[in-house]
Amino acid sequence: MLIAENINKRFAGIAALENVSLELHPGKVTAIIGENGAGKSTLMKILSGVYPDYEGRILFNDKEVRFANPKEAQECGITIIHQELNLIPGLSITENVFLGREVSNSWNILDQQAMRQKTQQLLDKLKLNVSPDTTISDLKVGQQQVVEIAKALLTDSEVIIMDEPTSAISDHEVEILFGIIEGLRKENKAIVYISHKLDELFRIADNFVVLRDGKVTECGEMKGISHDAIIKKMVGRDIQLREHTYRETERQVLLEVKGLSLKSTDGSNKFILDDVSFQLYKKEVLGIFGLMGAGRTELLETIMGVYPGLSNGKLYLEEKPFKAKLPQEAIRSGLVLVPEDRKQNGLILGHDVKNNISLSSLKEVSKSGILNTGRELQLADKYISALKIKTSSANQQVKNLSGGNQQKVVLAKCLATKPKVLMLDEPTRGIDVNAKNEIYKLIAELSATGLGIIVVSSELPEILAVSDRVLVMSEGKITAEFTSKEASENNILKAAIPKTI
Amino acid sequence: NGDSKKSDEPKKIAIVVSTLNNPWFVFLAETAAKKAKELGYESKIFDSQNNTALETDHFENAISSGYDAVLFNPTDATGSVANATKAKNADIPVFCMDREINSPDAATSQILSDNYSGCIEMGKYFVKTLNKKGKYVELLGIVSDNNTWNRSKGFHSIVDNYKELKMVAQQSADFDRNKAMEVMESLLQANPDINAVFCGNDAMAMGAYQALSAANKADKVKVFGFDGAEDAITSIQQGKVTATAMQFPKVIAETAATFADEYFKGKRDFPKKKPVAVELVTKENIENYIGYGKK
Amino acid sequence: MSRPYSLQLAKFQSLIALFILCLALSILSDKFLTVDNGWNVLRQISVNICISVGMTLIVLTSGIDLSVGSVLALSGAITAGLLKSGIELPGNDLFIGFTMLGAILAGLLTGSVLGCFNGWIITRFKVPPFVATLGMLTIARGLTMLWTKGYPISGLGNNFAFIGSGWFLGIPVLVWIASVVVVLSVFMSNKTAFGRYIFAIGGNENASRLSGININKVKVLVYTIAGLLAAVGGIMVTSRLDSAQPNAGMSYELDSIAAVVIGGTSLSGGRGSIMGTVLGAIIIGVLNNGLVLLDVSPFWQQVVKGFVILFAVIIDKANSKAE
Amino acid sequence: MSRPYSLQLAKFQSLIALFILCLALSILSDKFLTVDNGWNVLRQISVNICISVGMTLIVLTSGIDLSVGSVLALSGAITAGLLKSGIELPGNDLFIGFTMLGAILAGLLTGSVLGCFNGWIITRFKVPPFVATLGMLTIARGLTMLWTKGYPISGLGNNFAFIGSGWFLGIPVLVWIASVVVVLSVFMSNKTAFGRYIFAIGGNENASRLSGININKVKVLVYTIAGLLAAVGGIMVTSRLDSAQPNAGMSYELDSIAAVVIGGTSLSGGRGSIMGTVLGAIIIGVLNNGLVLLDVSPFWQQVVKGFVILFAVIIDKANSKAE
Ligand SMILES: Nc1ncnc2c1ncn2[C@@H]1O[C@H](COP(=O)(O)OP(=O)(O)OP(=O)(O)O)[C@@H](O)[C@H]1O
Ligand SMILES: Nc1ncnc2c1ncn2[C@@H]1O[C@H](COP(=O)(O)OP(=O)(O)OP(=O)(O)O)[C@@H](O)[C@H]1O
Ligand SMILES: [Mg+2]
Ligand SMILES: [Mg+2]
Repeated sequence: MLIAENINKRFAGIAALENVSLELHPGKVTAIIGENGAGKSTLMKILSGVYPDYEGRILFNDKEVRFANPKEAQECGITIIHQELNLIPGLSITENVFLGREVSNSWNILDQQAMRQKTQQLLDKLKLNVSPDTTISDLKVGQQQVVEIAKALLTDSEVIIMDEPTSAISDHEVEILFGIIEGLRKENKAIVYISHKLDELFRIADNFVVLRDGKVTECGEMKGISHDAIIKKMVGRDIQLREHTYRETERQVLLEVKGLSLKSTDGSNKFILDDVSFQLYKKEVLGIFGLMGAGRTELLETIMGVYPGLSNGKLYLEEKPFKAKLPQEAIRSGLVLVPEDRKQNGLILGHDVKNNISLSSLKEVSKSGILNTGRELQLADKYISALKIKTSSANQQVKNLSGGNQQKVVLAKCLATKPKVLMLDEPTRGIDVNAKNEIYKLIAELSATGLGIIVVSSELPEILAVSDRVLVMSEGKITAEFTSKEASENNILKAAIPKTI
Repeated sequence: NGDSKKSDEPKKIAIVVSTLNNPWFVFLAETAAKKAKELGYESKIFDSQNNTALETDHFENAISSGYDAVLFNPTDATGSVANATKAKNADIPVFCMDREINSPDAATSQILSDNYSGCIEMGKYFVKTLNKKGKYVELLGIVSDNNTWNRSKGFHSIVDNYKELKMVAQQSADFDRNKAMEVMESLLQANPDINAVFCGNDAMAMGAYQALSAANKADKVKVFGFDGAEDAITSIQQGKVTATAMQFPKVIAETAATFADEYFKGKRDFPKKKPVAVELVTKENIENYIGYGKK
Repeated sequence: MSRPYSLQLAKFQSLIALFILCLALSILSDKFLTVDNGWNVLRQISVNICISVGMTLIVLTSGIDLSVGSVLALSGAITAGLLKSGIELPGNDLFIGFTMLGAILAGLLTGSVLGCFNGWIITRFKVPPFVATLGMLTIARGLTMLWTKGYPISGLGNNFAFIGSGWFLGIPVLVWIASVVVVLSVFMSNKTAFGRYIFAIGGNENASRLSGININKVKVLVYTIAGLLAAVGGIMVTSRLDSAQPNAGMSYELDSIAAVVIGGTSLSGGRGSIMGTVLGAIIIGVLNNGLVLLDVSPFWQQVVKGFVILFAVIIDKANSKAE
Repeated sequence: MSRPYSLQLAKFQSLIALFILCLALSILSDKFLTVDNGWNVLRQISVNICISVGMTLIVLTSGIDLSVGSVLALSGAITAGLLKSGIELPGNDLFIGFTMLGAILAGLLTGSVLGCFNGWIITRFKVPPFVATLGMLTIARGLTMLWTKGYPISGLGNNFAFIGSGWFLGIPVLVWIASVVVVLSVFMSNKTAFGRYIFAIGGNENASRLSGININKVKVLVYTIAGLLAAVGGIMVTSRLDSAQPNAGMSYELDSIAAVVIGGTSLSGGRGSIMGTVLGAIIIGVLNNGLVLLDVSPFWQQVVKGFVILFAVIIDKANSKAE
């Protein structure tokens, strides 16, 4: 159906794609696999008309095509869900879904009713239970991703490209999406599916293409190939996936949370957090699992002092009461948060790696306010090598790094504050297996040095892989606690599903 | 019943002035207000900020809130006619101060300081002091202000008759002291050998003088201003500025207020135009003058 | 129903500020709450409303237009000049006279062309809107001076003056014009795809591009509309004064941006509404009118005005938090 | 070495625009490239440089300050007033005289307090900087009028005039002051934690907050510094004219924002440099000077100036693409 031949694409000197060829067939799901920065998104952007300047040719239904812009590709029948969320925060769901292809009557007046109905249908199909009039900025990241999917399903495209559609949604939504992909496959659509979650690929894909450093290293049928073989092709060598080993921690309380509650920011009397109490021990990795919207992000943010006016409850750090009114007070006391959305809350994308790493600990590298650039560089280099951050130099701008390395920069920034408690919110979102593995290793190493670590994740395997103890949250409450010995996918999920539906 | 109510309250006089961003007009407005108060009236100053549209707003507001007379310093000779007419139609007398409006009957009386003929006097004195020959530069006021051009035209109507008086540059400094200093600094680079500078107001004259004195040319270049502001009078005394043209804001404002008083008392036959002569102030007659008026 | 609720509410917050302001003024002055004064305020703000509507559209795309005041002046001057004396073609003795309609159209065309030029510079050369329109601010003012030679153009006839001072069906013509502009642009911004694109571009330009919106076309069009509306304002001012002033519209950009921001439109684009801007313009108009009615000295007026603007926005913010 | 390379280059692009401008001017006028004229230009831009440095810091945090001109006027007037006549305390006959140093410090304090007030309103009430400083623009101008009663305060004595017209080590005192301001603030922005925070906040405010930067404190400080620098400018202007003008500094905000933007600092914050702004101010200063040297008619001057500003930025953009 769609054939790409010998595609080359360069960005300011670096080759992002070299002689890449690819075939998509109707009724088949093709998985594109590769490390962060392998060139997956770049290839997809070429297919969907975002980058009109490339070498090579694309045949669509046996005709050569060259799209000048995304609109042409769309009109031709190629739809893409981009990796980055591409929604307009101030517009409603309906307005976003129909953006650029509004339905108007003969007077050029928008037919709001028709668009709203169609959107409602799509949302129903995707089981997203919100009004089509909801503003995007009022949605959680995961819900936004569902809207992106709805947007892609609006038109009857022959080729549908999904670039990491599941990076922000939980298993429940993934199931719904897979149901829909199943349906599309039956309608003989060609589907491209990109994900770092290999399990998903094994479930849904028919064919695969592996990219490494902009080149195709292998392609073929998904059937009959093993997990490890794929990883090897991606990375170019064997990697040792970390196995979880149960550790008995000495139960010395590091952080204690008592009766923490948080009022909703929208002024209503709803509670996002409701009487949350738990303890974190020294050297422990505490996993917190929950479905989308369970309140885990807010829990970590409240502890960090992001919502001083809305929260209630008591915190003790090493048995001393403590209350942070601002993140900087929390950081000074030894707490630090790696936020969920690194681009929004973690990094200053336009600044270089060094500036980002040292941002929270400039006091360390300055004397009476004046920076010691040498010491700052030392600090940055120390963490670049300790965390194996792949960057051309400490002066590289962070926005040019791959997702995994960006995540490591955030981690480096947090570690540079020499924290006692490290809180990680979805630390591996959008990160390839290899980088993920390295981050798991880091978590283990750090906890061994005496840190208490809280890991929030929506991925059950991840929680099971890293935690010594697991808390389960649902609707702002802690509903269960397991040691890693007791924990299993079954009992965790049971505790995570809200009772009130 | 409007009249019965008005009879026991003091009459109210609106003083609408083109701008308060220039001390000359501040003086005009404040003198008018002071005189009105002396005569037993309430008064309020409206600042049109050199904006004829804002002036229209002021007239509308003044009319609807029951003012009994307007002492008016218009922003524009023609643009302000509509405003004065509006007041006239509401039976409110308008007395123009300083600047004219081009209408025979919109204003009850106009007490005018004639910029054009003032500058003719200035031009004559200019020609005399320079002995009919030499190079000079001119600093214009705000180029969109018609007083800028009245002054410039009056001046040139005399000076341009002398072929050996050569204007080597004509630049605008927006009636502003700082801008005048900067422009003059630059002009001195291009024309180091000038003999005089004619400025559209005294603030610019002061700025020009400062640029000259910083360049050690104060004794070679004669500075001419216009207005009769305090700084300029002092400078003439000190021999820094050669001449300025005294307009008499105090006389103008007090006459206007007195006319309003007489109007309220029943007088109707006012002179349509009452010119207040502009007088040349030079080293010779400086002892008769203080800032904005006669001693 | 198409704007998000939060934006619908934003209007009511400015409404509270306006209400408090009106209440205070009507207690302080018995002249404030009269029919006559109401018409005064409406007539006085009608020009600012026209300009500010265009400014709102631009700000929604996360741009800004500093040139509105000069464009207003030039368009008004062109209309007045053509109306009064037509064009004499140099060289031969050809003379082209203009009817009122022709002169007005020429003025409107001037504004649109200048606006279009702004949009072209911004999209073609990626010049930040602030700089591009700052350049135009100076250029259009200079052209106005050249066209008028620094003198006002007056005496434009009763027909033309009707626009500025006439009444139609018991409502001033100026208010009619402003109302039509507001209704049309509210309609456009809420009910057409083009309006949707304006919000989208301001909200996330990159995402809009990926959605297939022709960003440059929309932007050029928006700046053209703003230029056109500035020209409408210019013709209104000129007719109201029966005279085109070379310095008309000076610092109108600040007034109109103030109306936009007080009306709740974010300067970073994507969020706001035309009705909010109208409210913002009314707040500023009422404030100017009220300060004049009260016996506040002109110097104190500025101080009070500054504080009231601050309070209006603070009240706005306080309410939006409570909601 | 701490700014990214692209920003370092950004400076050189403005340099090209400046170079072309100077080349053109020195061909057109043999008076342009002289030592005297060089000092003229430097003296003339020194005030704008002081203000624009403060503006750069604010713009880097993605704010804006419209009040610089009025703050400059008020600070200058306070210094002049105190120097000339001290303060008479009402009620009894107490009179406080001021030394020159005291008067200058009072002026600087005035500017800092007003700037701090800006920062407070912006951070405490989340008022957009545009509106907060628009309010201050009006308030400070009103206060200046009240303090001066609308009249200039002149005759401040030779000691004070030395600041504006004196020379020290062969360089005008004004230029010394501007240089010290530039050197200190370049140092501060590149070599101190505070400077780093300014860039960080403009780059990503959320991330900066979570990284433990006290956003509000940094912002208040930045606005205070900008106020202080506006006061420095005010004292420079006052001393240069030997007179505090009530309408000093009008529309300086546009000049200084223009310098900032021409200098390559992005209005959305996080990117830019003080040296770029200095270049921007020089471009504007050279342009003003050159147009007068060439005796371009005031009407055409505005048109030419507008086009040159556009070209300067377009050249800048074209070069930054080529790199
Ligand atoms: N706009 C750009 N300018 C310069 N380099 C770019 C640009 N976009 C991508 N690159 C580079 O091209 C390479 C391929 O990037 P791409 O986004 O396609 O990777 P990816 O395989 O999608 O990775 P991920 O799994 O992290 O999404 C990377 O080295 C990246 O740094
Ligand atoms: N800005 C907001 N306004 C109103 N409600 C909000 C807002 N942000 C979050 N919520 C609500 O707070 C609750 C908890 O959200 P939170 O982001 O903490 O969930 P989470 O468990 O971290 O989920 P995710 O996996 O998406 O990160 C949800 O019910 C959500 O709808
Ligand atoms: Mg990608
Ligand atoms: Mg979360």
